[in-house]
Amino acid sequence: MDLGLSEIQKMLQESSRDYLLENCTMDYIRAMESDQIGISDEIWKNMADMGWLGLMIPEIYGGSGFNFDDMSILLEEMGKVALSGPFFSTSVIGAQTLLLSGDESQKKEFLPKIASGNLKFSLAFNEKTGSFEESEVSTTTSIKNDEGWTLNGEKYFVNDAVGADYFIVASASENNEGISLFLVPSKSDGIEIEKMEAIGGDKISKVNFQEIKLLDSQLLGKEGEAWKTLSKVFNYGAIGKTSEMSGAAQRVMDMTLNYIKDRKQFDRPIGSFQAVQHHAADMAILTKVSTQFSRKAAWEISNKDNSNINIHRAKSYVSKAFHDVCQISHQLHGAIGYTWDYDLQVFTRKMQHQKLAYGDTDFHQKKISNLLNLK
Amino acid sequence: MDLGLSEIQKMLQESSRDYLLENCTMDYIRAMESDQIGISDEIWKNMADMGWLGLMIPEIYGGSGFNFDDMSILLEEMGKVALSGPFFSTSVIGAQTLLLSGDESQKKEFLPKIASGNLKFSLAFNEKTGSFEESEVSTTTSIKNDEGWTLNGEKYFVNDAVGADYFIVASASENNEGISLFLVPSKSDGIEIEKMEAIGGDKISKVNFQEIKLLDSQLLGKEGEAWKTLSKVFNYGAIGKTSEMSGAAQRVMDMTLNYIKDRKQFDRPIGSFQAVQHHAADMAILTKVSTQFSRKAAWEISNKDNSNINIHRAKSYVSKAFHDVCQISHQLHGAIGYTWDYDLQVFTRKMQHQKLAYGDTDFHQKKISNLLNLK
Amino acid sequence: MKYKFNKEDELFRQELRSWIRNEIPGDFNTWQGIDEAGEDFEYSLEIRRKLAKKGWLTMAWPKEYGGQGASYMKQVIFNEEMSYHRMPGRDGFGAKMLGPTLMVHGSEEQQKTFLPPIANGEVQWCQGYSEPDSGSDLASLKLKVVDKGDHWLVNGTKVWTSMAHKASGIFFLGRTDTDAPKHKGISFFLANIKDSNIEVKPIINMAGRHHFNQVIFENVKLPKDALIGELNKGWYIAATLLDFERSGVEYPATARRNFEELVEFVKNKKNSLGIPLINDPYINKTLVDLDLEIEAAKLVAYEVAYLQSQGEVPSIEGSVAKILGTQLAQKVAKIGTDFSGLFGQISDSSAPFDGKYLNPQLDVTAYTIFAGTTEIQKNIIATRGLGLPREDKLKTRSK
Amino acid sequence: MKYKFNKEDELFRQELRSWIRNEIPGDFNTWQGIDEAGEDFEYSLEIRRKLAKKGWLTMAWPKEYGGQGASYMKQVIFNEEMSYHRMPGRDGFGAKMLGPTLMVHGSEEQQKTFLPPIANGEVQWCQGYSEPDSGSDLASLKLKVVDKGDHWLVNGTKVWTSMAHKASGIFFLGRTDTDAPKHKGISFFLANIKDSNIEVKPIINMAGRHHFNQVIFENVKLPKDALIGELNKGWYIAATLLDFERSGVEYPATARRNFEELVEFVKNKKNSLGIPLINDPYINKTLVDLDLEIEAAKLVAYEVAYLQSQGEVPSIEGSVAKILGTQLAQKVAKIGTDFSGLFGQISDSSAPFDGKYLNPQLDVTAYTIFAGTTEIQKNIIATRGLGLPREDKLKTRSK
Repeated sequence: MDLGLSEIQKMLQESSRDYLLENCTMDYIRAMESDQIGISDEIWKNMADMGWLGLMIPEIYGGSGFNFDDMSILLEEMGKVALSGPFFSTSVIGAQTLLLSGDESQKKEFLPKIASGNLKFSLAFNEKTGSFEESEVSTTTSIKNDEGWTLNGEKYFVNDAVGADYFIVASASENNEGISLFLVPSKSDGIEIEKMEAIGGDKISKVNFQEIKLLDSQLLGKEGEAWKTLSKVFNYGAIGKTSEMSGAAQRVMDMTLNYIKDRKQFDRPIGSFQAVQHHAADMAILTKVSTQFSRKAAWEISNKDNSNINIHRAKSYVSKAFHDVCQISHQLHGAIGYTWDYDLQVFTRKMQHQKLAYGDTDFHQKKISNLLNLK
Repeated sequence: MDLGLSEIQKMLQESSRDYLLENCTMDYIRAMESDQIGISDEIWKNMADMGWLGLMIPEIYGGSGFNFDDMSILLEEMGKVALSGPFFSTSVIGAQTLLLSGDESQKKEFLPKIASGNLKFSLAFNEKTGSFEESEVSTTTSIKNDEGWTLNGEKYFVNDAVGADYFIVASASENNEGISLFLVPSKSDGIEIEKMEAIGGDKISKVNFQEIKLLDSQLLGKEGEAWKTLSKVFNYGAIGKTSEMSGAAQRVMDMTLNYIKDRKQFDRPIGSFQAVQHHAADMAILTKVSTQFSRKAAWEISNKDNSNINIHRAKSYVSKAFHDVCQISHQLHGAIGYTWDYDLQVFTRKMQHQKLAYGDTDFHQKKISNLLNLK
Repeated sequence: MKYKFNKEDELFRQELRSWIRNEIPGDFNTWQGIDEAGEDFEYSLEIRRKLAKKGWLTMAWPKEYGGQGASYMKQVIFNEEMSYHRMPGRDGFGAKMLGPTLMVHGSEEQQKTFLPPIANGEVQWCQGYSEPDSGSDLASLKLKVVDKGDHWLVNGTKVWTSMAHKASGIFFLGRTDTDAPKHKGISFFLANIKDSNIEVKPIINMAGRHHFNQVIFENVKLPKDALIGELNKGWYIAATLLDFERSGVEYPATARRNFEELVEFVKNKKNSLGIPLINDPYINKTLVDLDLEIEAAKLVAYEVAYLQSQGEVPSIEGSVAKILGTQLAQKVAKIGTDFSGLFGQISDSSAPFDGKYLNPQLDVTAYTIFAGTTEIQKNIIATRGLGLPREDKLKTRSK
Repeated sequence: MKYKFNKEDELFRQELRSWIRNEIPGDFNTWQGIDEAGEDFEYSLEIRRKLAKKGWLTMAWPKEYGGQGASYMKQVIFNEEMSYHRMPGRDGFGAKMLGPTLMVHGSEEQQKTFLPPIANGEVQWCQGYSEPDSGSDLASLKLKVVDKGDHWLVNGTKVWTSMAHKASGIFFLGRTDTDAPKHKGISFFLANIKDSNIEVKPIINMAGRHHFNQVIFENVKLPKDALIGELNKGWYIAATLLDFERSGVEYPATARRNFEELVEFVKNKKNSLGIPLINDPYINKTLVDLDLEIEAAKLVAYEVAYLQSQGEVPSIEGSVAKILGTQLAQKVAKIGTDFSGLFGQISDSSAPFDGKYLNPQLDVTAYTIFAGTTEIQKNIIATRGLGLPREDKLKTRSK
């Protein structure tokens, strides 16, 4: 049992913290909320240079060869500065999807370009219902023909579509048993992207695929067998968001502690009032447990198996806990925390995406119920 | 809209408060916990003399002719002194069952004797599952024969069986459609009473009815139609317990306020600590709302209809609220409240019966869901 | 005991309800209300003038001031129906706060000047109480008002002033004696907010909306009759506004309408397996819990009004109603968002309810903060209501 | 980062588990544990002696005192398995508290006298800290110990002394300097509780059980070497017991066992319509929530032990573990009772689980009170852990 960070994790934590605090200031984060892509070219290039974009990509494909528990440390730091944008779509979701289901030539072609910052990916899975079950993919179809395939369908909740070079599109297979994944260049004719207004400034779109012609080489994995891959990718996604939230909770707590030590009412710091202290203690408990849940899940997904109960425990607990942390923080900040100019609310808005992405508390609780065989 | 008490209710409240505080002291209540019947002859006689036993019985049957909302005021006061025992079984449940389903001769025979304190009743409805649905009555049967009926079955959770002169027994009708009620003298051969250990000293028994011979005149209401009566009686029972709990919550709160004003730690009354004050405020909120819920339901069952959503709202809310009030009170009392010699715990133990009797929070929430047509 | 409105009140409810349903532009079932602090302000003033014509705007005012001396229970009905129907036009600052204050503390001249425009629904007032360093501890306010002989000179900053950007006048508390104990050096004033030395700076909230403002007074000169009531009695003037029903019935009434809408939604909306959400037992239980909280808040709101109608000053009930009502509003907003699934982050019209629970979820964050935080309300319940010792009044202290 | 015990620890867990399952009288699946403070005390001592023989009772003691210097993580495993299996025999007062105290503060003579019987599992100690007027404010304790030259004279009353009715010795805090600041006039003593001037009066709790006692000292004479460590340093001696793992892992381990039992129950028990309770979605969700709370408490308990293993003093983690663990115990008891339906008031064997969740529901009421209430723990988290200002250290105060 070693709940501490490895030397290499500590280095990653410190260097990423330094970089992010200096470069991803709240001004930058706010500016990116109205940016189409959500990241500046310079920072994207830096992320490539620092090895972050290919953090989990094996060295033979030009990556840094780290594990997901290392990634979780980086994501905690990103959560602390409220960084969103295409990093997650490309270097967590995209890279893992390719690693899990790409053939050797696909991996050789795409993974080095992810690591070097030359390609961005976006997964188009959800449809109008917005669930993370296989049944979600029902109206998007890929029909086999002589030259390859024809793809049709409308996708919702596509993260980081604008700026992506490739979509990874989940479609119902011809025979309707199982779903398939295709690599679709974003420049293809017949693709239309429409923005969905996300409260946290996250880049979320509706993407319409009309009569897209695909070659066999664009099929990722075997026909009809994509769910095996996707269910694993969603687990990475869930834990990734959990790591972001546990980092963000830490930041929100620090912000709150500073505020209540500083703010005076009735001639004393409000942090000296017992009711305020007990709220702060509740925040500390939620934050402490969140970190442990998220790190344990990250470790297990890296070192044990992709599909285990602790992933669902982590996402369900932390989604709720971080929501509660934000609520308590607002209550302790009073009116100021609720103004646009104050940084706290940026975290609160982005939390709404983080807690929903890759399954909310309710979704993961139902998984727990199944895994505990509560039936 | 008049949320105050009527003059007559105020008189009933004051006189019953005076009587109960003087006669049903905590010493008496504790003594009654180990008494078989749970009430002294003297107090039973006084209750008759004061008109309480026949409070809801019309004057033509020798009662006081009050309404159920008046009864609820008396029950609040009984709740305040943690009085349990056969009053509820006889004068709420027994009297209402007879009023709702007895024929004229049965009413004439039994109701005056309830009012005068000469007869005690006990309803034997539950079986081993312990639900308050019609389906609960499944193993107790009444078979028609030439001379009348033969009753067989084992009843659980029979309140105040010992000391009762009559059981009102719910049995599955011969043809198994619907259930029937019978008046069974407790002296009949074939009745066996076995005590169930109730945590609050409430008198709860298993009662076995073996080959009990009954005459047609012992049938209460029509064969197979008892559920209509019982579902109404259970509503009275639910609100009655709600009234007791809302009175008891008031008492527990007062007890707690006295304690935290008096008890000093760190050289100050613990009631001056903000965390303690906020717990006390939470208690006050729960108690305030409980009183409103229970009185409104009592008024509506008296003045509108027997079966309406506010009955279920009241029982589900107050069962949970009073539980919470007891928990908060224990937390504020510290160790002392948890000792046998301290009065608080008497209320906590009896609460466990009150919140379960005639349906717990879950049961009544499901009724609310149905009545709101949430399906 | 009678848990039922009397016939006359019920008739009033029916009349009001028909009038509202007639006034609502378009279909009641799809009517979502308007943003009175935003572009729809003029429309809300229009309704306000209609309410004035019906006599409802100031129905609680005494007859000698042109009101109807309406009972507290009738006011409850008015607020309940208006809230339930998402109807704009009420006038919290003018008709409910400033008007009654002037009746008690204003000079005849002040009454003549300021009451009729309020009664006619012609003006918008706003309230300058909080300051950047004076929130929960309002009595520490610093905005300085100096007697310059023939005028008052005002310097300082008010904050969280809602409607200031729409208002023509502001009533505010200023410090007129810096040496007196803090509650005893405060006076109550009126000012024309369009004064060139008053700057109204918008505060945008986390939902991106403009409800609040900073109001900066820089060498503002006010005539001597801008003072209401006695000098240095402002704290008590502001604190004793009890002429109107303030039960907080708006919260449960609004919540009940939202509840009905949420139920409709989950009956019609299906999950990915084609099963209506209402059959999801967690959702079902969430709604039942919500129903109970709505009723709880309503019962206490009625009790507040009932106590007022009996000439009693509600002790803990007002604070209880505020706590329950504001928590309820937050809960409704959260449930609406939760029920929206992945759309719970989308604020455009592709989301259920046009995303309308999402921004409120951000808006209502402030409910448990403004007008006395939940914590302050609990302090009040504990000390004023339950008689527990006030911490700052303790004599002996530990080492 | 490694969220897994090492091989050696896992082997120890296997060995311990087999031993326990072998020791349990009858079937593990139906074994409900015993009341160590009651009639089964002798049986628990028997197990304790066996644990001593296996070397496990004092495995955390340093080797020079006959222990194994076992790691904190190994101790976690020990406590986890013992709790999960409802196994009696551990010795909180002797092996875990007094022993390590004597090793640091006792004289050689005291160590020689008192350590071996503890190590051999032969004695029961109890702890005299709380007094009737000194609960959360323990440092205000008043039991008076006067130096009479050749002996100490003790007068006063201790309360909530668990196991005093079974113990042979008591270690306690007494006031030896009434003039010093309250923390600085306290000393640490041992006494033979069978002393004829010590009266042990049972305190029966609301579940009708006898765990606690009042211990009344009336002119008790103690030899001079009853003092442990320096005079007037007792507060610090009592406060610095950190030699043993105190992660609170017992709570989640016990809860996990109960969880499994509850799941079995609701799978088999049917409602009146013949449907197993597990299919009731409220019950299902209750269990999932409980699972999360158990894991949360376990994660923090592991973290406490891990920090100790790194030579760090856990800051907030100890308090967090205590808060989560005790709330968990209360929740489990309540759920067990709730699942029992109408039997949730019946304590005889006709009730599910033989009514065993019902009395614990009363017993565990005290968990969030004893050894630092939840409120005190939150104060500690806020002030020591998060650095918020202590109220009693504030310099400026409002008027």
